[in-house]
Amino acid sequence: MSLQTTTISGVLVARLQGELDHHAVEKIREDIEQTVQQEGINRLVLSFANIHFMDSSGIGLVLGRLRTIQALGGKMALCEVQNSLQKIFEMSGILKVLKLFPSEQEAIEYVRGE
Amino acid sequence: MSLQTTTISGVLVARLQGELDHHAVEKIREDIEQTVQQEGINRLVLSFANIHFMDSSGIGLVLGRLRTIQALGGKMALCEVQNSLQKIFEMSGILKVLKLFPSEQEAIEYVRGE
Amino acid sequence: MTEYLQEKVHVQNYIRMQFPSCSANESFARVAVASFVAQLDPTLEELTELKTAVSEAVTNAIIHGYENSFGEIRIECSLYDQTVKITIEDDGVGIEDVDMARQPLYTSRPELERSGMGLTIMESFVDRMEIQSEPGQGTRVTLVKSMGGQKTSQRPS
Amino acid sequence: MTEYLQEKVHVQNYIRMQFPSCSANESFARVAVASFVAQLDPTLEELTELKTAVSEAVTNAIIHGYENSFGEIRIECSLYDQTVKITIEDDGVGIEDVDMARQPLYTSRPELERSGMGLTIMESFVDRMEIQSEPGQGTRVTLVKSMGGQKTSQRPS
Ligand SMILES: Nc1ncnc2c1ncn2[C@@H]1O[C@H](COP(=O)(O)OP(=O)(O)O)[C@@H](O)[C@H]1O
Ligand SMILES: Nc1ncnc2c1ncn2[C@@H]1O[C@H](COP(=O)(O)OP(=O)(O)O)[C@@H](O)[C@H]1O
Repeated sequence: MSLQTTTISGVLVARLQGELDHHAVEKIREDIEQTVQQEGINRLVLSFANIHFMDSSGIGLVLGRLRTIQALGGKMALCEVQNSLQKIFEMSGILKVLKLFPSEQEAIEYVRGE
Repeated sequence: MSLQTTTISGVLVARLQGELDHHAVEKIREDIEQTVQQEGINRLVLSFANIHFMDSSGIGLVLGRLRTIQALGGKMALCEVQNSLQKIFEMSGILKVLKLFPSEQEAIEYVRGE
Repeated sequence: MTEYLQEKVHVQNYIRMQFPSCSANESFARVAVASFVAQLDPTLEELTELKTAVSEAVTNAIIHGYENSFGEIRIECSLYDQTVKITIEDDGVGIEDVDMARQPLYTSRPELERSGMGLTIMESFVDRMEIQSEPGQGTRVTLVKSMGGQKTSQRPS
Repeated sequence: MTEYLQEKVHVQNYIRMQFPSCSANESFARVAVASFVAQLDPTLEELTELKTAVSEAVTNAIIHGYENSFGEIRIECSLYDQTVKITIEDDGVGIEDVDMARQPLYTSRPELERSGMGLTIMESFVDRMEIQSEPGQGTRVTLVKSMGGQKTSQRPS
Protein backbone atom coordinates (compact mmCIF):
# COMPACT_ATOMS: atom_id res chain seq x y z
CA MET A 1 0.00 0.00 0.00
CA SER A 2 1.24 3.46 -0.76
CA LEU A 3 -0.11 6.96 -1.01
CA GLN A 4 0.85 9.79 -3.30
CA THR A 5 -0.31 13.27 -2.35
CA THR A 6 -0.07 16.39 -4.45
CA THR A 7 -1.58 19.86 -4.18
CA ILE A 8 -3.31 21.16 -7.30
CA SER A 9 -4.60 24.76 -7.16
CA GLY A 10 -5.27 24.61 -3.43
CA VAL A 11 -6.77 21.14 -3.49
CA LEU A 12 -5.05 18.19 -1.81
CA VAL A 13 -5.26 15.24 -4.18
CA ALA A 14 -4.53 11.93 -2.42
CA ARG A 15 -4.00 9.06 -4.86
CA LEU A 16 -4.50 5.80 -3.02
CA GLN A 17 -2.72 2.67 -4.16
CA GLY A 18 -2.89 -1.03 -3.35
CA GLU A 19 -5.40 -2.85 -1.15
CA LEU A 20 -7.41 -0.66 1.19
CA ASP A 21 -7.73 -2.75 4.35
CA HIS A 22 -7.36 -1.96 8.06
CA HIS A 23 -3.57 -2.39 7.86
CA ALA A 24 -3.18 0.04 4.96
CA VAL A 25 -5.73 2.55 6.22
CA GLU A 26 -3.90 3.30 9.49
CA LYS A 27 -0.90 4.80 7.74
CA ILE A 28 -2.88 6.59 5.04
CA ARG A 29 -5.11 8.26 7.62
CA GLU A 30 -2.08 9.68 9.45
CA ASP A 31 -0.42 10.85 6.23
CA ILE A 32 -3.50 12.68 4.97
CA GLU A 33 -4.30 14.24 8.37
CA GLN A 34 -0.73 15.47 8.68
CA THR A 35 -0.63 16.96 5.20
CA VAL A 36 -4.01 18.66 5.65
CA GLN A 37 -2.77 20.21 8.90
CA GLN A 38 0.71 21.20 7.64
CA GLU A 39 -0.52 22.80 4.45
CA GLY A 40 -3.65 24.32 6.00
CA ILE A 41 -5.81 22.83 3.25
CA ASN A 42 -9.54 22.11 3.53
CA ARG A 43 -10.27 20.85 0.03
CA LEU A 44 -9.62 17.14 -0.56
CA VAL A 45 -9.95 14.72 -3.47
CA LEU A 46 -9.43 10.99 -2.85
CA SER A 47 -8.55 9.13 -6.05
CA PHE A 48 -9.42 5.42 -6.16
CA ALA A 49 -7.90 4.89 -9.63
CA ASN A 50 -5.42 2.34 -8.24
CA ILE A 51 -7.59 0.65 -5.62
CA HIS A 52 -8.90 -2.73 -6.73
CA PHE A 53 -9.66 -4.11 -3.26
CA MET A 54 -11.30 -2.37 -0.32
CA ASP A 55 -13.14 -3.55 2.79
CA SER A 56 -15.14 -1.58 5.39
CA SER A 57 -11.93 -0.04 6.75
CA GLY A 58 -11.89 1.99 3.54
CA ILE A 59 -15.38 3.26 4.32
CA GLY A 60 -14.12 4.37 7.73
CA LEU A 61 -11.18 6.15 6.08
CA VAL A 62 -13.42 8.06 3.67
CA LEU A 63 -16.00 9.06 6.29
CA GLY A 64 -13.25 10.00 8.76
CA ARG A 65 -11.64 12.36 6.23
CA LEU A 66 -15.06 13.83 5.41
CA ARG A 67 -15.45 14.63 9.11
CA THR A 68 -12.03 16.35 9.18
CA ILE A 69 -12.73 18.40 6.06
CA GLN A 70 -16.21 19.40 7.18
CA ALA A 71 -14.83 20.50 10.58
CA LEU A 72 -12.45 22.76 8.63
CA GLY A 73 -15.40 24.15 6.65
CA GLY A 74 -14.04 22.66 3.44
CA LYS A 75 -15.18 20.39 0.63
CA MET A 76 -14.30 16.85 -0.40
CA ALA A 77 -14.97 14.48 -3.32
CA LEU A 78 -13.98 11.06 -4.64
CA CYS A 79 -12.91 10.05 -8.13
CA GLU A 80 -12.20 7.06 -10.39
CA VAL A 81 -13.81 4.37 -8.26
CA GLN A 82 -13.35 0.96 -9.92
CA ASN A 83 -16.28 -1.33 -10.76
CA SER A 84 -15.09 -3.96 -8.28
CA LEU A 85 -15.73 -1.50 -5.41
CA GLN A 86 -19.23 -0.59 -6.61
CA LYS A 87 -21.10 -2.88 -4.20
CA ILE A 88 -19.18 -1.76 -1.12
CA PHE A 89 -19.71 1.90 -1.99
CA GLU A 90 -23.43 1.34 -2.47
CA MET A 91 -23.85 -0.54 0.82
CA SER A 92 -21.78 1.95 2.79
CA GLY A 93 -24.04 4.95 2.29
CA ILE A 94 -20.99 6.98 1.22
CA LEU A 95 -22.73 7.92 -2.01
CA LYS A 96 -25.44 9.72 -0.02
CA VAL A 97 -22.95 12.12 1.55
CA LEU A 98 -20.17 12.38 -1.02
CA LYS A 99 -19.95 13.04 -4.74
CA LEU A 100 -18.04 10.65 -6.94
CA PHE A 101 -16.50 11.78 -10.25
CA PRO A 102 -15.19 9.78 -13.20
CA SER A 103 -12.05 11.94 -13.48
CA GLU A 104 -9.68 13.64 -11.05
CA GLN A 105 -10.07 16.94 -12.95
CA GLU A 106 -13.85 17.01 -12.46
CA ALA A 107 -13.46 16.20 -8.76
CA ILE A 108 -10.91 19.01 -8.33
CA GLU A 109 -13.16 21.51 -10.09
CA TYR A 110 -16.08 20.47 -7.90
CA VAL A 111 -14.28 20.92 -4.57
CA ARG A 112 -12.91 24.28 -5.78
CA GLY A 113 -16.54 25.27 -6.20
CA GLU A 114 -16.32 25.74 -9.98
CA MET B 1 -3.24 -24.57 -15.95
CA SER B 2 -4.24 -25.26 -19.50
CA LEU B 3 -2.71 -26.56 -22.68
CA GLN B 4 -3.35 -25.63 -26.27
CA THR B 5 -2.10 -28.02 -28.94
CA THR B 6 -2.01 -27.41 -32.66
CA THR B 7 -0.36 -29.18 -35.58
CA ILE B 8 1.67 -26.97 -37.92
CA SER B 9 3.14 -28.68 -41.03
CA GLY B 10 3.50 -32.03 -39.29
CA VAL B 11 4.82 -30.58 -36.05
CA LEU B 12 2.83 -30.80 -32.81
CA VAL B 13 3.07 -27.42 -31.10
CA ALA B 14 2.04 -27.58 -27.42
CA ARG B 15 1.56 -24.14 -25.89
CA LEU B 16 1.76 -24.46 -22.11
CA GLN B 17 -0.09 -22.03 -19.91
CA GLY B 18 -0.17 -21.22 -16.18
CA GLU B 19 2.06 -22.59 -13.42
CA LEU B 20 3.99 -25.72 -14.30
CA ASP B 21 3.98 -27.73 -11.06
CA HIS B 22 3.37 -31.40 -10.27
CA HIS B 23 -0.42 -30.86 -10.25
CA ALA B 24 -0.47 -29.23 -13.69
CA VAL B 25 2.10 -31.55 -15.24
CA GLU B 26 0.08 -34.74 -14.71
CA LYS B 27 -2.69 -33.63 -17.04
CA ILE B 28 -0.42 -32.02 -19.62
CA ARG B 29 1.67 -35.17 -19.90
CA GLU B 30 -1.40 -37.28 -20.66
CA ASP B 31 -2.74 -34.77 -23.18
CA ILE B 32 0.51 -34.56 -25.13
CA GLU B 33 1.12 -38.32 -25.08
CA GLN B 34 -2.40 -38.96 -26.33
CA THR B 35 -2.16 -36.42 -29.15
CA VAL B 36 1.25 -37.72 -30.24
CA GLN B 37 -0.14 -41.25 -30.40
CA GLN B 38 -3.45 -40.35 -32.06
CA GLU B 39 -1.91 -38.19 -34.75
CA GLY B 40 1.15 -40.37 -35.25
CA ILE B 41 3.45 -37.38 -34.85
CA ASN B 42 7.11 -37.50 -33.84
CA ARG B 43 8.03 -33.83 -34.06
CA LEU B 44 7.25 -31.72 -31.00
CA VAL B 45 7.67 -28.08 -29.98
CA LEU B 46 6.92 -27.04 -26.39
CA SER B 47 6.19 -23.33 -26.09
CA PHE B 48 6.88 -21.70 -22.70
CA ALA B 49 5.61 -18.26 -23.78
CA ASN B 50 2.91 -18.34 -21.08
CA ILE B 51 4.78 -20.10 -18.29
CA HIS B 52 5.97 -17.74 -15.57
CA PHE B 53 6.40 -20.34 -12.84
CA MET B 54 7.90 -23.81 -13.07
CA ASP B 55 9.45 -26.23 -10.59
CA SER B 56 11.32 -29.51 -11.13
CA SER B 57 8.10 -31.24 -12.21
CA GLY B 58 8.41 -29.15 -15.38
CA ILE B 59 11.91 -30.59 -15.94
CA GLY B 60 10.43 -34.07 -15.63
CA LEU B 61 7.74 -33.19 -18.16
CA VAL B 62 10.25 -31.92 -20.72
CA LEU B 63 12.68 -34.84 -20.32
CA GLY B 64 9.80 -37.34 -20.38
CA ARG B 65 8.51 -35.95 -23.69
CA LEU B 66 12.05 -35.98 -25.10
CA ARG B 67 12.21 -39.69 -24.26
CA THR B 68 8.88 -40.31 -26.05
CA ILE B 69 9.90 -38.37 -29.15
CA GLN B 70 13.35 -39.99 -29.32
CA ALA B 71 11.74 -43.47 -29.03
CA LEU B 72 9.65 -42.52 -32.07
CA GLY B 73 12.78 -41.46 -33.92
CA GLY B 74 11.61 -37.84 -34.01
CA LYS B 75 12.87 -34.41 -33.02
CA MET B 76 11.88 -31.96 -30.31
CA ALA B 77 12.64 -28.34 -29.30
CA LEU B 78 11.58 -25.67 -26.82
CA CYS B 79 10.74 -22.03 -27.45
CA GLU B 80 10.07 -18.69 -25.73
CA VAL B 81 11.35 -19.57 -22.28
CA GLN B 82 10.85 -16.61 -19.91
CA ASN B 83 13.71 -15.04 -17.97
CA SER B 84 12.21 -16.12 -14.65
CA LEU B 85 12.76 -19.78 -15.64
CA GLN B 86 16.37 -19.24 -16.69
CA LYS B 87 17.95 -20.56 -13.46
CA ILE B 88 15.84 -23.74 -13.36
CA PHE B 89 16.62 -24.50 -16.99
CA GLU B 90 20.33 -24.01 -16.39
CA MET B 91 20.41 -26.22 -13.29
CA SER B 92 18.34 -28.97 -14.89
CA GLY B 93 20.76 -29.87 -17.65
CA ILE B 94 17.91 -29.60 -20.17
CA LEU B 95 19.95 -27.15 -22.22
CA LYS B 96 22.57 -29.83 -22.81
CA VAL B 97 20.10 -32.16 -24.54
CA LEU B 98 17.53 -29.81 -26.06
CA LYS B 99 17.63 -26.71 -28.22
CA LEU B 100 15.79 -23.60 -27.11
CA PHE B 101 14.58 -21.02 -29.63
CA PRO B 102 13.40 -17.44 -29.13
CA SER B 103 10.39 -17.94 -31.44
CA GLU B 104 7.93 -20.74 -32.18
CA GLN B 105 8.65 -20.42 -35.91
CA GLU B 106 12.37 -21.08 -35.48
CA ALA B 107 11.65 -24.09 -33.24
CA ILE B 108 9.22 -25.52 -35.82
CA GLU B 109 11.73 -25.09 -38.62
CA TYR B 110 14.42 -26.78 -36.54
CA VAL B 111 12.37 -29.90 -35.71
CA ARG B 112 11.28 -30.16 -39.36
CA GLY B 113 14.99 -30.35 -40.14
CA GLU B 114 15.07 -27.15 -42.18
CA MET C 1 -26.53 -25.57 2.97
CA THR C 2 -27.84 -26.35 6.47
CA GLU C 3 -26.25 -29.79 6.35
CA TYR C 4 -23.00 -28.15 5.44
CA LEU C 5 -23.10 -25.93 8.52
CA GLN C 6 -23.76 -29.02 10.63
CA GLU C 7 -20.75 -30.81 9.11
CA LYS C 8 -22.82 -33.75 7.96
CA VAL C 9 -21.27 -33.74 4.52
CA HIS C 10 -18.01 -35.28 3.37
CA VAL C 11 -15.37 -32.63 2.89
CA GLN C 12 -13.16 -32.94 -0.20
CA ASN C 13 -10.30 -30.65 0.69
CA TYR C 14 -9.45 -28.29 3.54
CA ILE C 15 -6.83 -25.98 5.00
CA ARG C 16 -6.23 -24.87 8.58
CA MET C 17 -4.21 -21.78 9.36
CA GLN C 18 -3.22 -19.91 12.48
CA PHE C 19 -1.33 -16.67 12.91
CA PRO C 20 -0.97 -13.83 15.39
CA SER C 21 -3.28 -10.82 15.41
CA CYS C 22 -1.05 -8.43 13.42
CA SER C 23 -2.78 -6.24 10.88
CA ALA C 24 -0.07 -7.22 8.37
CA ASN C 25 -1.69 -10.68 8.31
CA GLU C 26 -5.04 -9.41 7.01
CA SER C 27 -3.84 -9.52 3.43
CA PHE C 28 -2.13 -12.89 3.97
CA ALA C 29 -5.41 -14.38 5.22
CA ARG C 30 -7.56 -13.25 2.31
CA VAL C 31 -4.96 -14.12 -0.34
CA ALA C 32 -4.43 -17.59 1.17
CA VAL C 33 -8.16 -18.30 1.24
CA ALA C 34 -8.60 -17.00 -2.31
CA SER C 35 -5.73 -19.13 -3.57
CA PHE C 36 -7.20 -22.24 -1.91
CA VAL C 37 -10.70 -21.56 -3.24
CA ALA C 38 -9.34 -21.05 -6.78
CA GLN C 39 -9.81 -24.82 -7.29
CA LEU C 40 -13.58 -24.20 -7.47
CA ASP C 41 -12.96 -22.03 -10.54
CA PRO C 42 -14.85 -19.02 -9.10
CA THR C 43 -15.65 -15.83 -10.97
CA LEU C 44 -13.57 -12.76 -10.21
CA GLU C 45 -16.58 -11.23 -8.46
CA GLU C 46 -17.16 -14.26 -6.22
CA LEU C 47 -13.50 -14.27 -5.29
CA THR C 48 -13.49 -10.56 -4.43
CA GLU C 49 -16.61 -10.99 -2.29
CA LEU C 50 -15.05 -13.87 -0.38
CA LYS C 51 -11.77 -12.01 0.11
CA THR C 52 -13.67 -9.00 1.43
CA ALA C 53 -15.65 -11.13 3.91
CA VAL C 54 -12.48 -12.85 5.18
CA SER C 55 -10.71 -9.50 5.47
CA GLU C 56 -13.60 -8.13 7.59
CA ALA C 57 -13.63 -11.15 9.91
CA VAL C 58 -9.86 -11.13 10.47
CA THR C 59 -9.89 -7.37 11.06
CA ASN C 60 -12.67 -7.80 13.63
CA ALA C 61 -10.68 -10.47 15.46
CA ILE C 62 -7.66 -8.13 15.60
CA ILE C 63 -9.43 -4.89 16.54
CA HIS C 64 -12.40 -6.08 18.59
CA GLY C 65 -11.55 -9.63 19.67
CA TYR C 66 -7.99 -8.95 20.80
CA GLU C 67 -8.37 -5.15 21.10
CA ASN C 68 -5.13 -4.65 19.15
CA SER C 69 -3.06 -6.70 21.59
CA PHE C 70 -1.51 -10.12 20.95
CA GLY C 71 -3.66 -13.17 20.31
CA GLU C 72 -3.97 -16.02 17.84
CA ILE C 73 -6.45 -16.24 14.97
CA ARG C 74 -7.47 -19.58 13.45
CA ILE C 75 -9.01 -20.06 10.04
CA GLU C 76 -10.43 -23.28 8.68
CA CYS C 77 -11.56 -23.54 5.11
CA SER C 78 -13.22 -26.60 3.59
CA LEU C 79 -14.61 -27.45 0.18
CA TYR C 80 -17.55 -29.58 -0.75
CA ASP C 81 -18.61 -29.69 -4.39
CA GLN C 82 -18.94 -26.03 -5.39
CA THR C 83 -19.31 -24.75 -1.83
CA VAL C 84 -16.73 -23.35 0.56
CA LYS C 85 -17.17 -23.12 4.31
CA ILE C 86 -14.83 -20.85 6.26
CA THR C 87 -14.56 -20.39 10.01
CA ILE C 88 -12.58 -17.53 11.52
CA GLU C 89 -11.96 -17.93 15.25
CA ASP C 90 -10.42 -15.85 18.01
CA ASP C 91 -10.04 -16.34 21.78
CA GLY C 92 -10.71 -12.67 22.44
CA VAL C 93 -13.26 -10.68 24.43
CA GLY C 94 -16.32 -12.08 22.63
CA ILE C 95 -19.57 -10.29 21.77
CA GLU C 96 -22.20 -9.54 24.47
CA ASP C 97 -25.09 -8.98 22.09
CA VAL C 98 -24.65 -10.61 18.69
CA ASP C 99 -27.95 -9.27 17.34
CA MET C 100 -26.92 -5.71 18.11
CA ALA C 101 -23.44 -6.30 16.62
CA ARG C 102 -25.06 -7.44 13.36
CA GLN C 103 -27.02 -4.18 12.95
CA PRO C 104 -25.73 -2.08 10.05
CA LEU C 105 -23.69 0.92 11.29
CA TYR C 106 -23.34 -0.45 14.83
CA THR C 107 -19.77 -0.26 16.06
CA SER C 108 -18.31 -0.36 19.56
CA ARG C 109 -15.19 1.48 18.37
CA PRO C 110 -16.23 4.68 16.51
CA GLU C 111 -13.06 6.38 17.83
CA LEU C 112 -11.02 3.98 15.64
CA GLU C 113 -13.01 5.15 12.60
CA ARG C 114 -14.83 1.84 12.32
CA SER C 115 -17.88 2.16 10.11
CA GLY C 116 -19.99 -0.58 11.69
CA MET C 117 -20.51 -2.09 8.23
CA GLY C 118 -18.18 -5.09 8.53
CA LEU C 119 -20.70 -7.77 9.54
CA THR C 120 -23.32 -6.32 7.17
CA ILE C 121 -20.90 -6.55 4.23
CA MET C 122 -19.83 -10.07 5.21
CA GLU C 123 -23.42 -11.23 5.41
CA SER C 124 -24.30 -9.81 2.00
CA PHE C 125 -21.17 -11.22 0.31
CA VAL C 126 -21.74 -14.86 1.34
CA ASP C 127 -24.73 -17.19 1.17
CA ARG C 128 -24.81 -17.76 4.90
CA MET C 129 -23.14 -16.33 8.00
CA GLU C 130 -23.23 -17.60 11.56
CA ILE C 131 -21.70 -16.00 14.63
CA GLN C 132 -21.01 -17.97 17.80
CA SER C 133 -19.58 -15.90 20.63
CA GLU C 134 -19.06 -16.23 24.36
CA PRO C 135 -18.08 -13.07 26.26
CA GLY C 136 -14.59 -13.55 27.70
CA GLN C 137 -14.03 -16.69 25.60
CA GLY C 138 -13.92 -15.62 21.99
CA THR C 139 -15.80 -15.51 18.71
CA ARG C 140 -16.24 -17.89 15.83
CA VAL C 141 -17.67 -16.68 12.53
CA THR C 142 -18.78 -19.22 9.93
CA LEU C 143 -19.18 -18.23 6.29
CA VAL C 144 -20.67 -20.47 3.58
CA LYS C 145 -20.59 -19.56 -0.10
CA SER C 146 -21.25 -21.43 -3.33
CA MET C 147 -18.82 -20.55 -6.10
CA GLY C 148 -17.97 -21.22 -9.71
CA GLY C 149 -21.53 -22.15 -10.55
CA GLN C 150 -21.98 -20.16 -13.73
CA LYS C 151 -19.15 -21.34 -15.91
CA THR C 152 -19.64 -18.65 -18.53
CA SER C 153 -18.88 -15.51 -16.51
CA GLN C 154 -15.54 -13.75 -16.25
CA ARG C 155 -12.77 -15.62 -14.42
CA PRO C 156 -9.60 -14.37 -12.75
CA SER C 157 -6.57 -14.86 -14.97
CA MET D 1 21.68 -17.85 10.49
CA THR D 2 22.70 -20.73 12.76
CA GLU D 3 20.98 -19.08 15.71
CA TYR D 4 17.87 -18.80 13.59
CA LEU D 5 17.82 -22.53 12.89
CA GLN D 6 18.21 -23.18 16.60
CA GLU D 7 15.23 -20.91 17.39
CA LYS D 8 17.25 -18.73 19.73
CA VAL D 9 15.93 -15.55 18.15
CA HIS D 10 12.70 -13.73 18.83
CA VAL D 11 10.22 -14.27 16.01
CA GLN D 12 8.24 -11.24 14.85
CA ASN D 13 5.43 -12.88 12.94
CA TYR D 14 4.50 -16.40 11.92
CA ILE D 15 1.87 -18.56 10.24
CA ARG D 16 1.06 -22.23 10.65
CA MET D 17 -0.85 -24.13 8.01
CA GLN D 18 -1.98 -27.70 7.54
CA PHE D 19 -3.73 -29.36 4.64
CA PRO D 20 -4.14 -32.79 3.05
CA SER D 21 -1.69 -34.16 0.50
CA CYS D 22 -3.65 -33.24 -2.66
CA SER D 23 -1.63 -31.95 -5.58
CA ALA D 24 -4.19 -29.12 -5.93
CA ASN D 25 -2.74 -27.69 -2.69
CA GLU D 26 0.75 -27.22 -4.13
CA SER D 27 -0.18 -23.86 -5.59
CA PHE D 28 -2.09 -22.86 -2.43
CA ALA D 29 1.02 -23.52 -0.32
CA ARG D 30 3.43 -21.47 -2.40
CA VAL D 31 1.00 -18.55 -2.89
CA ALA D 32 0.18 -18.46 0.84
CA VAL D 33 3.86 -18.41 1.79
CA ALA D 34 4.62 -15.75 -0.82
CA SER D 35 1.77 -13.58 0.38
CA PHE D 36 2.96 -13.87 4.00
CA VAL D 37 6.57 -13.11 3.10
CA ALA D 38 5.51 -10.04 1.08
CA GLN D 39 5.85 -8.04 4.33
CA LEU D 40 9.64 -8.31 3.95
CA ASP D 41 9.36 -6.42 0.67
CA PRO D 42 11.26 -9.06 -1.32
CA THR D 43 12.38 -8.75 -4.92
CA LEU D 44 10.38 -10.62 -7.54
CA GLU D 45 13.33 -12.98 -8.00
CA GLU D 46 13.60 -13.78 -4.29
CA LEU D 47 9.87 -14.44 -4.16
CA THR D 48 9.97 -16.78 -7.17
CA GLU D 49 12.91 -18.68 -5.67
CA LEU D 50 11.06 -19.13 -2.38
CA LYS D 51 7.84 -20.20 -4.11
CA THR D 52 9.80 -22.74 -6.14
CA ALA D 53 11.48 -24.19 -3.04
CA VAL D 54 8.13 -24.48 -1.20
CA SER D 55 6.53 -26.07 -4.24
CA GLU D 56 9.30 -28.69 -4.39
CA ALA D 57 9.01 -29.52 -0.69
CA VAL D 58 5.21 -29.87 -0.77
CA THR D 59 5.38 -31.97 -3.93
CA ASN D 60 7.95 -34.26 -2.27
CA ALA D 61 5.70 -34.71 0.77
CA ILE D 62 2.80 -35.67 -1.53
CA ILE D 63 4.65 -37.97 -3.94
CA HIS D 64 7.40 -39.46 -1.80
CA GLY D 65 6.28 -38.91 1.81
CA TYR D 66 2.69 -40.06 1.38
CA GLU D 67 3.23 -41.94 -1.90
CA ASN D 68 0.18 -40.23 -3.42
CA SER D 69 -2.18 -41.48 -0.69
CA PHE D 70 -3.84 -39.39 2.01
CA GLY D 71 -1.81 -37.62 4.68
CA GLU D 72 -1.46 -34.21 6.26
CA ILE D 73 1.22 -31.65 5.47
CA ARG D 74 2.19 -28.92 7.96
CA ILE D 75 3.96 -25.69 7.11
CA GLU D 76 5.31 -23.18 9.57
CA CYS D 77 6.70 -19.90 8.41
CA SER D 78 8.33 -17.32 10.68
CA LEU D 79 9.92 -13.94 10.14
CA TYR D 80 12.81 -12.33 11.91
CA ASP D 81 14.16 -9.04 10.58
CA GLN D 82 14.74 -9.69 6.87
CA THR D 83 14.87 -13.47 7.21
CA VAL D 84 12.19 -16.09 6.75
CA LYS D 85 12.36 -19.62 8.13
CA ILE D 86 10.00 -22.22 6.70
CA THR D 87 9.48 -25.80 7.81
CA ILE D 88 7.53 -28.26 5.68
CA GLU D 89 6.60 -31.45 7.54
CA ASP D 90 4.96 -34.74 6.68
CA ASP D 91 4.29 -37.94 8.65
CA GLY D 92 5.09 -40.10 5.65
CA VAL D 93 7.56 -42.87 4.86
CA GLY D 94 10.69 -40.79 5.61
CA ILE D 95 14.08 -40.92 3.89
CA GLU D 96 16.53 -43.80 4.53
CA ASP D 97 19.62 -42.02 3.26
CA VAL D 98 19.37 -38.23 3.29
CA ASP D 99 22.83 -37.72 1.76
CA MET D 100 21.88 -39.86 -1.22
CA ALA D 101 18.52 -38.09 -1.57
CA ARG D 102 20.32 -34.73 -1.75
CA GLN D 103 22.46 -35.83 -4.73
CA PRO D 104 21.51 -34.01 -7.94
CA LEU D 105 19.54 -36.30 -10.31
CA TYR D 106 18.87 -38.91 -7.61
CA THR D 107 15.21 -39.95 -7.55
CA SER D 108 13.51 -43.01 -6.12
CA ARG D 109 10.58 -42.55 -8.54
CA PRO D 110 11.91 -42.26 -12.12
CA GLU D 111 8.74 -44.03 -13.35
CA LEU D 112 6.76 -40.94 -12.25
CA GLU D 113 9.03 -38.77 -14.43
CA ARG D 114 10.68 -37.20 -11.39
CA SER D 115 13.91 -35.49 -12.37
CA GLY D 116 15.74 -35.86 -9.07
CA MET D 117 16.45 -32.11 -9.08
CA GLY D 118 13.96 -31.01 -6.40
CA LEU D 119 16.27 -30.95 -3.37
CA THR D 120 19.11 -29.51 -5.47
CA ILE D 121 16.91 -26.64 -6.66
CA MET D 122 15.60 -26.00 -3.14
CA GLU D 123 19.10 -25.87 -1.75
CA SER D 124 20.30 -23.42 -4.39
CA PHE D 125 17.25 -21.14 -4.02
CA VAL D 126 17.55 -20.57 -0.26
CA ASP D 127 20.44 -19.60 2.03
CA ARG D 128 20.21 -22.74 4.09
CA MET D 129 18.37 -26.06 3.94
CA GLU D 130 18.14 -28.78 6.58
CA ILE D 131 16.45 -32.16 6.28
CA GLN D 132 15.43 -34.19 9.32
CA SER D 133 13.89 -37.53 8.50
CA GLU D 134 13.08 -40.75 10.32
CA PRO D 135 12.12 -43.75 8.16
CA GLY D 136 8.52 -44.69 8.92
CA GLN D 137 7.97 -41.45 10.87
CA GLY D 138 8.16 -38.62 8.37
CA THR D 139 10.29 -35.78 7.07
CA ARG D 140 10.83 -32.19 8.08
CA VAL D 141 12.57 -29.78 5.71
CA THR D 142 13.75 -26.41 7.04
CA LEU D 143 14.47 -23.55 4.66
CA VAL D 144 16.03 -20.23 5.68
CA LYS D 145 16.29 -17.28 3.32
CA SER D 146 17.08 -13.59 3.73
CA MET D 147 14.93 -11.34 1.58
CA GLY D 148 14.33 -7.74 0.63
CA GLY D 149 17.91 -6.79 1.38
CA GLN D 150 18.69 -4.76 -1.72
CA LYS D 151 15.96 -2.14 -1.71
CA THR D 152 16.78 -0.91 -5.22
CA SER D 153 16.03 -4.00 -7.28
CA GLN D 154 12.78 -4.81 -9.05
CA ARG D 155 9.76 -5.56 -6.81
CA PRO D 156 6.55 -7.41 -7.48
CA SER D 157 3.65 -5.04 -8.14
N1 LIG E 1 -14.33 -10.99 16.64
C1 LIG E 1 -15.01 -10.09 17.41
N2 LIG E 1 -14.76 -10.01 18.74
C2 LIG E 1 -15.42 -9.14 19.51
N3 LIG E 1 -16.35 -8.27 19.05
C3 LIG E 1 -16.63 -8.30 17.73
C4 LIG E 1 -16.00 -9.19 16.85
N4 LIG E 1 -16.50 -9.00 15.60
C5 LIG E 1 -17.41 -8.02 15.71
N5 LIG E 1 -17.51 -7.58 16.99
C6 LIG E 1 -18.40 -6.53 17.50
O1 LIG E 1 -19.39 -6.27 16.52
C7 LIG E 1 -19.38 -4.89 16.15
C8 LIG E 1 -19.79 -4.70 14.73
O2 LIG E 1 -18.81 -5.28 13.87
P1 LIG E 1 -18.68 -4.76 12.36
O3 LIG E 1 -20.03 -4.78 11.76
O4 LIG E 1 -17.64 -5.57 11.70
O5 LIG E 1 -18.27 -3.23 12.49
P2 LIG E 1 -16.89 -2.53 12.89
O6 LIG E 1 -15.75 -3.51 12.77
O7 LIG E 1 -16.77 -1.41 11.92
O8 LIG E 1 -17.06 -2.07 14.32
C9 LIG E 1 -17.99 -4.43 16.49
O9 LIG E 1 -17.93 -3.02 16.67
C10 LIG E 1 -17.69 -5.21 17.76
O10 LIG E 1 -18.27 -4.60 18.88
N1 LIG F 1 9.20 -35.71 1.98
C1 LIG F 1 9.85 -36.81 1.54
N2 LIG F 1 9.51 -38.03 2.01
C2 LIG F 1 10.16 -39.15 1.57
N3 LIG F 1 11.16 -39.13 0.67
C3 LIG F 1 11.56 -37.94 0.17
C4 LIG F 1 10.92 -36.73 0.58
N4 LIG F 1 11.52 -35.71 -0.08
C5 LIG F 1 12.46 -36.26 -0.85
N5 LIG F 1 12.50 -37.61 -0.71
C6 LIG F 1 13.44 -38.57 -1.38
O1 LIG F 1 14.50 -37.83 -1.94
C7 LIG F 1 14.59 -38.08 -3.35
C8 LIG F 1 15.10 -36.86 -4.09
O2 LIG F 1 14.15 -35.81 -4.00
P1 LIG F 1 14.18 -34.66 -5.11
O3 LIG F 1 15.56 -34.14 -5.24
O4 LIG F 1 13.15 -33.65 -4.71
O5 LIG F 1 13.82 -35.38 -6.46
P2 LIG F 1 12.47 -35.98 -7.04
O6 LIG F 1 11.30 -35.40 -6.28
O7 LIG F 1 12.48 -35.57 -8.46
O8 LIG F 1 12.55 -37.46 -6.85
C9 LIG F 1 13.20 -38.49 -3.75
O9 LIG F 1 13.18 -39.25 -4.94
C10 LIG F 1 12.76 -39.30 -2.52
O10 LIG F 1 13.28 -40.60 -2.57
